[in-house]
Amino acid sequence: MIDAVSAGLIVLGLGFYLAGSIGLLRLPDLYSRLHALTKADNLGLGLLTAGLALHSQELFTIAKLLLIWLAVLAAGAASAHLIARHARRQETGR
Amino acid sequence: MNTPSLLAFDGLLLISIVSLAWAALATRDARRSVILFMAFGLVLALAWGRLLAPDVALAEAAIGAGLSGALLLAAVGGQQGARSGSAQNAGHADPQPAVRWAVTLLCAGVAGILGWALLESFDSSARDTLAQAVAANLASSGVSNPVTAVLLNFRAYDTLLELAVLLTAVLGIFALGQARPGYRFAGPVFDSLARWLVPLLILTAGHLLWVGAHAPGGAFQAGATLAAAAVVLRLAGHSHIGLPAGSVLRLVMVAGVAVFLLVGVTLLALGRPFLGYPPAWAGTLILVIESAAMLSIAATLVLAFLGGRPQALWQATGAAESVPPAATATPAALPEDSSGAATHGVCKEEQSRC
Amino acid sequence: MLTAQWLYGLTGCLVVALGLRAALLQSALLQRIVAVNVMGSGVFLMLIAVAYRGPGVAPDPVPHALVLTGIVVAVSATALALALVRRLHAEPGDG
Amino acid sequence: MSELLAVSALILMFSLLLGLLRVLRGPGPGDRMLAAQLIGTSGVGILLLLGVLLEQPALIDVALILALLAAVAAAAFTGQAREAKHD
Repeated sequence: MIDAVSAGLIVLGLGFYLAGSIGLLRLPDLYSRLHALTKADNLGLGLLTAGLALHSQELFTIAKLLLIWLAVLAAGAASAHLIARHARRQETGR
Repeated sequence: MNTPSLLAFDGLLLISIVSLAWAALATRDARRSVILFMAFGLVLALAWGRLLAPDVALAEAAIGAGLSGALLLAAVGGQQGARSGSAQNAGHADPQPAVRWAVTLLCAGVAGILGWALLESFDSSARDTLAQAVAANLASSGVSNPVTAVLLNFRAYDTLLELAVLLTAVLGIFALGQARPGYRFAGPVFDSLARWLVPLLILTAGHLLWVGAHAPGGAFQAGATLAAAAVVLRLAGHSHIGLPAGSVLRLVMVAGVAVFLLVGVTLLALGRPFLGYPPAWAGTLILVIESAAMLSIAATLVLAFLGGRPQALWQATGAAESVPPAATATPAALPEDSSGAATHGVCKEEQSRC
Repeated sequence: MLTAQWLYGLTGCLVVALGLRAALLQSALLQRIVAVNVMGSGVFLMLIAVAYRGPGVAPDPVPHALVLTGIVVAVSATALALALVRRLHAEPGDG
Repeated sequence: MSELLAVSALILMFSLLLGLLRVLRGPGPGDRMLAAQLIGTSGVGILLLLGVLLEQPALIDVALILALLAAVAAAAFTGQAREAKHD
């Protein structure tokens, strides 16, 4: 039962990863590509870590998995912000 | 386990390694080359994980993602700032097609010889002797992680000399001038991220140092992670990045080599071979040496990232000679406290830039 | 027998050759530094491939230790080289 | 289960390769940086899967370090660009 749930979560996560990558390739400009990365990718990793955490016996490992997800989430948001601001500044020539 | 999907995984991984290496080297745009090189490092970390080398993967992750990328990107920024650099490079003509072909042939030859030697070594019967020697003596090394045993016990000479090499590189960098001017405040978003990243990185470094005895980790990985924490602070625009000032910094820089030598010479005086730890003490001695080495590695990597003599080293020593002791106490006391000193540093930096 | 070790090892050789070629042909100093780093990574890949003994078998720790120290030395050498480049470009009267 | 993990790692590697295409294509440095970010996230996922698949729990630590340092590249990139402009 747990195996099936975990497998389902992992597969769902992979779907978001792929959606993110395809979005990154297909979307027309930088700003819309930011969307693809920050939404789908982080959800993908979240589902993946949830799926793997179900398998783990150790609490420490589960905590690390959660921390990894949170760190990537925060880093994704921060770098999307930095890249977007950088791009806008370049455009407006500030 | 050797499933077709794992083989296909290997194939895709190797394609990305080669294409990133090729693309990073083919471009004339320095910044593009550096971004591609950073991605190359990340993909390599996956390869180390795949080939069951987690110790190496840890070091590659901390150094590739934290240090060398920031280092190279800063160098690109400096080069684009000083336009003279690119003008000077443009002065060199491209090599002639004949030369290019000759060099390409030469490199193909080198690759061929290397490949032949590699395939020979896979078949060689001597290939396992070292691994067996390590496995046979692991019990008496004081640690159960074989990589740590090799680094800190069986081949401790190498590691001692490597720490000396790191020190020499930093002294060379010091000789070339002052540190790069600091980064500007990266904005509230990255700053608040840095505020919780830095403590986590320091914790991770401590964790890696401790588990190094029985699991992947150790002084190098911990030192690189600690150095990455300082890089994060620096990128957020803080002028105090955890480096102590003046003579304390000098002490931290040499701590690794000094403790290593001290242990070696003490053992020599007690009638044992140089760095030949008594098995009962080996675990403790390794932990002591590794702790000192971690601090030295972190300090030297941060100083290398700064790219010159830091202001702290200068001001504190200069002040010690000319200013009364009361004034010198402040700069030495400040940097250890990361949160309070850091905010102070931001304000100072902002003011001086405005 | 073990496909993975020679796949990765031969890729290492190829990466060394790519790095060497760029180090010899590139005129920009920064790209040369990147090229030398790529070359070093190729050597690391070869060493780790030599250490590999297949899935589920403990690999040879000695090349791992060598590569570990190599990575740290490479980054400090890179920093020294970059500092030299910076100094070179900062020299007055150079344009 | 291990077959699922191996196939998942393969799919993530494929997703990483797609990101790589964007790194190579650009067109701007911002696009490359963004794609490098995606490669990082895929890499974290791959390391977690390999850690279970190859029974190397330490790969979680590698993923943790990569995750903690994921924003460094973007900060260094935008930081140096502004520094260059300032000069």
